[in-house]
Amino acid sequence: MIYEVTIYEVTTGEETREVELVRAGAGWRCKLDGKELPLDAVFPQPGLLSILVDGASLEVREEISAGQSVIVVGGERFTASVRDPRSYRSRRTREAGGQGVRKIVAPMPGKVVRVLAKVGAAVDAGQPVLVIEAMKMQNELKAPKKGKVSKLNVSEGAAVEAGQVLAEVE
Amino acid sequence: MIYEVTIYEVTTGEETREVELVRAGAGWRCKLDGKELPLDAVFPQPGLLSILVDGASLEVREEISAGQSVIVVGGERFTASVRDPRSYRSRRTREAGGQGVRKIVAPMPGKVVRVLAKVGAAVDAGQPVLVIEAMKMQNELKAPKKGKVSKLNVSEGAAVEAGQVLAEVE
Amino acid sequence: MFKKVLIANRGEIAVRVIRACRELSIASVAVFSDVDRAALHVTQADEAYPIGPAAARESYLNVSRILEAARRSGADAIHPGYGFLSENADFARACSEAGIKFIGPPASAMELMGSKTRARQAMQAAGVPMVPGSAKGLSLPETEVLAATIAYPVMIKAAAGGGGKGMRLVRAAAELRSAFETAQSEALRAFNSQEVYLEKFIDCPRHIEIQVLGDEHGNMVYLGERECSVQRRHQKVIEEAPSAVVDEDLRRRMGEVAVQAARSAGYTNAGTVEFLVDQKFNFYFLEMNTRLQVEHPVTELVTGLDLVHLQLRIASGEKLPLRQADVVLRGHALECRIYAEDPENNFFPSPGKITRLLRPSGPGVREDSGVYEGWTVPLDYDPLLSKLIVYAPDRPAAVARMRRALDEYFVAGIKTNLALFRRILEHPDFAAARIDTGFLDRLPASSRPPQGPAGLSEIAAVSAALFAASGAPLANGRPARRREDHGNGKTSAWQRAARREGTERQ
Amino acid sequence: MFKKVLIANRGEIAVRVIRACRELSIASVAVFSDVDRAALHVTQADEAYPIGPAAARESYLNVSRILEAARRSGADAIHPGYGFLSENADFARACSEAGIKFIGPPASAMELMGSKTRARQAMQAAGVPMVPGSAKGLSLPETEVLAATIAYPVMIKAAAGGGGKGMRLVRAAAELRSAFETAQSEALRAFNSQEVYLEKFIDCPRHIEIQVLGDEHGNMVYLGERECSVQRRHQKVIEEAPSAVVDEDLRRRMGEVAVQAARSAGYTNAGTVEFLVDQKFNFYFLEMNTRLQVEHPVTELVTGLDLVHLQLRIASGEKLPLRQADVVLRGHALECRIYAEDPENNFFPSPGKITRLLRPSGPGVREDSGVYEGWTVPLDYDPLLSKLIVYAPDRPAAVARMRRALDEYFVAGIKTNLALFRRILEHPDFAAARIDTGFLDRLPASSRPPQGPAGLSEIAAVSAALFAASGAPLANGRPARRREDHGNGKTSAWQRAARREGTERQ
Repeated sequence: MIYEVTIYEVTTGEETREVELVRAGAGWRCKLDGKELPLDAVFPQPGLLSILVDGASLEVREEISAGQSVIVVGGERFTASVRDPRSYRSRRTREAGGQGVRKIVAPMPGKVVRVLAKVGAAVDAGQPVLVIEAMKMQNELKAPKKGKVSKLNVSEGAAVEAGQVLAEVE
Repeated sequence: MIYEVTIYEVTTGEETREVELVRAGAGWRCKLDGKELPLDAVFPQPGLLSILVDGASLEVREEISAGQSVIVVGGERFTASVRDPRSYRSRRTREAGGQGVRKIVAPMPGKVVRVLAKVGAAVDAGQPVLVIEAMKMQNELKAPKKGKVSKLNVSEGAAVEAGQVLAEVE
Repeated sequence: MFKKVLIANRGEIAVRVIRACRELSIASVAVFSDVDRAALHVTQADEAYPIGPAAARESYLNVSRILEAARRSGADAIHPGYGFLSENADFARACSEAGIKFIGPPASAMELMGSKTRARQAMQAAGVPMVPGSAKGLSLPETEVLAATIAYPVMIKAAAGGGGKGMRLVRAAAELRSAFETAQSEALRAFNSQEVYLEKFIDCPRHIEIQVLGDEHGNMVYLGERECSVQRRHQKVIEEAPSAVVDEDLRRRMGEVAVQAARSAGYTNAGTVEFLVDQKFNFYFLEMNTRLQVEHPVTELVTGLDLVHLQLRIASGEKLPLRQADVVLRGHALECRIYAEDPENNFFPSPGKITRLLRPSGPGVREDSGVYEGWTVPLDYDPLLSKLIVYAPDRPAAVARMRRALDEYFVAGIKTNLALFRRILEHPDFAAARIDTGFLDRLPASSRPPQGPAGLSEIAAVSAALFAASGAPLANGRPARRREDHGNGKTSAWQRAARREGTERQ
Repeated sequence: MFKKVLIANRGEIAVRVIRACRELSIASVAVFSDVDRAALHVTQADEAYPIGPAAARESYLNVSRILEAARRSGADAIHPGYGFLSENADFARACSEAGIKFIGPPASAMELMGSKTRARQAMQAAGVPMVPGSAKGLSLPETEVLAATIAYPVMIKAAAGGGGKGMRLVRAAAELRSAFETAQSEALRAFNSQEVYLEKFIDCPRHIEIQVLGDEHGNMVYLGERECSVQRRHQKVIEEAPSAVVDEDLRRRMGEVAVQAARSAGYTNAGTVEFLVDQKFNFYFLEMNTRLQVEHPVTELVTGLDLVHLQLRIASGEKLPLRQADVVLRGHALECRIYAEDPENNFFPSPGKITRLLRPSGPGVREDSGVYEGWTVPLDYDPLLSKLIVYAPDRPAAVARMRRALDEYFVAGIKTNLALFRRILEHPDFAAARIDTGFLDRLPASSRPPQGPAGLSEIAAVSAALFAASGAPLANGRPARRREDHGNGKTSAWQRAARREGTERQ
């Protein structure tokens, strides 16, 4: 029998671990940071994983939305980032929170209904900078830090995409 | 815009019809036995079809089991057989009920627990010939016609597959 | 209350009990056979342990493997569900010997009620009305004599039986011998005992049963009746509560007899006393089921109670939280048992993979299911997939609601009896509650051609073409591919079947 | 009874009404905007007609298109659901002028209750207890004066408003001007009227409302209360019946005031009188909603009634089938409103495609949903996806059951507020029913790190790798592919958005 071994670098929350998987028949053999983890894993349905590990039955779900993977298990939610050695791009994942400059990003598609600060204006952390509206809700976008508005990429009435950078504070 | 026209020969129950489909943008243009049928069809989910035809909203479902397609619409069930001009094999579909010889077929996987007639025995239509068992139920397989048992392919204790010919009556 | 409960069962009832445990903050332990690793009850439980091969007698009927799992998990109680070991007194005893609470009645009560003949004797002594017949197992000659005296038609029944196994109706002396022998062989296969007995056959009876509930402090109540007259081969197909023919007075009389019967057997926890009711509304003791019934949800919906919660609380020593006066029936509930079987083909079982599953929901709809889309229903066990239950303010509204819910229900990949329920619910006799245990057998088969508007078959034809064009798998008219799919899907199951001595009782 | 009913709505409530029609053998007619062709209410109805572009004001608020569909289909009645045109008296009038029965109260009652200021005057006249404040629309200067007299904190509210739009709390004079202006602009955008008025702010009030139901023959009953104190930005999030703090006496007093208020407005059909209840259990009239409420199911579960069936029967001229004495509350019901929004990100809406949807079921669980797996939730309407409702014998059991049901619920592809409900239901104050309209705003955000057993994060890591290895799409760590998916999924929606003047009220 031939074993195909794959090693993944997995980051959940703060921790990054090395997961080694070996297909063994219908199932898997698995090592976590080098030490064997005796578990029985099956996929009953897409997005659903059933794991038995010394008696405990764990139903694991993978929520994917807005391009982010969240692993839900035992009532807890873990934002997961998997680095497959065979795809290297993935190093550059979420460098959202830079040091000097902080971006204000549209969290969903919608429309800018008000701009509350001009470029160059001094703002406190948490002070509203823009208001965008979707699904009949108006939502204030606040300054992520104390500083001044260094960039303003949209004006009132503009339609924006989720993930679009609307303004920057430095 | 390029139209791809496909013509199907569809048999539901007794009737066989010619259905002509033309992809038109997201939807379809459709002719039934040559005459235009103005309907709006979308597939909300796999196996599910939503048809609007002059106001009426019809939810059509396709049940597939034991290799047979049943179209369910308006509370009625239609056994459907589609002949795509591009696949010719399909002429030979269900010649189960021949004239002279009639077969007794296992309708599900299971086990033969009793054989009630010998080869050559005269049987009435509806007379039990075998008993097979699955899911803790015993089921009698009856003679499809008056005649004599011409063939007996299994004996008690045999495991049988769905669709397997167990006996013949002529 | 218990810390951890092992559920010695599978399918919908295992999931039902697991849900109750979760709601009571009790850890749940599932057990599973080799073919059930991905079953819903395994993925839903807090813990799960393998207990052997597919064959029930090597897994779900395997007392030592189950007790081993209980010990290993540290479970302090076992819920047996229904079927399998639920009415096995030896298992109940083995549990208490292992220091694990069996959630059910005392072994002694199970033994008494477990033998139909001993039960008859005890019930007769307790003054419970009985159908004329033999109170003990009979030989063929004895049967012939007694049948002649109480006059045909008569019923032959397995002494250890249940659910229609080893049961035969005999209308004339000529049929007696072969019926007797079939009954014996079925009884032997199903219950490892070929003992059978004889009963007068009541013509067009209704099957009406009383739910009783008793704690371990001498308190016992009845929770009204369920009518289960819609049966096929003595298997319940549709159940309802309340019964359309039971009034306050009859309910009280049947209820009090049921409680009396249960008390005389030293009964505790949940149980059901089944009666036959003739056309003059005389009722006769049929049997007592010493476990939770498949159809318990209809009682829950009209009483507002949760029977599994109450089972767990009673078994842990709590007092009944209600008195008879607190039991009030409100509205009407119906249950349809959805089986993997083909009503258009003599109800042959239809195991296999569920490729699509859309479930009804909305007002008054409850589903207790043991399956999911993508699950392959094994051929080794009872074909019950799910129970669809509805509640509405009155019976006509409940019937209408059930029809609505059935229209929303969609299963592809395997055959189910869904279409049968539509035919039953459309039938004027069912709407008028003119039902008896023969109703379903008299219902004509559905081989009638579609009745709908002419346009419907045209729409069906176009739809079939659209499914084909859209690339949705259209099995028919593609014999080559079909054969493959088919083979792959089932081969392993057939091989297992070939290696096994047939199937087991559950 | 009606032959054919058009439902002038979309989403779960349209499906709810369609189901009721089916159960009463009434043909149902859906209407849909361009983005809703494949919506559940369209596929479930017997007929369906397009009524215009995505923007609600051009479709679901487009009276002439809707009446045209009604005439074309030959509908003899229209059910407006909630939101959209449900509280629009002109629409109700247009219906009756078109000879189509509007299923709701008379236009006059809608107009009276529709203007908060006129309603206050009428209710005051009818002797209904009121919160101190202005009974009419105010200018900024007037507001400043009155606010000073009744003393801060005060509330500014849109006269035509509802559901928290155009509503602002003002704790000090300094905040008044900006709050006043925001309220006006929101009011204008939402209701096409910038009229606002002022009210004394009651500290830590409970929101408790009474369901009333009246026929067109002068009979009216109250169906107990619902507590809706768990709110975010004055939007209800969890509702329950009965309220843990309402005893028989308070229920009777509130119920009688509610009936009196409804009678004084010449009200018929289903309506809800909302009250604020302070810490001394004084109650003050808030507003009357002249339509079916989102949260009506909790009342159905504890009364055993079907409010939509009753709406249809009353509107068709039938008498109320019950008297006040027949209304009995039993058990406890909870409802969670499941929204397409991200509780971990300030509740921003999260439209998009639902890639996986697993729904809870089993004992005591009801789901009223408007979506299905594979449906793309449009960004044009209210983000309510579904309502999860549970029933149990008492409140603690209902809370436990809701937690169980939430654990079974699984949505992927879009964000939902499911995780929020778990946090609420785990909170000791909610368990103890120590809730008021500020409860949710005080609830700490869930940014806390996972608490579970250490092993859990290891399992999560391994699982992430297994999902990746199994070929299940794992978005993160695959930025290139992610960007694509993302773009394709939404581009068209953005383009539509760009072509529209923002979004519409529903």
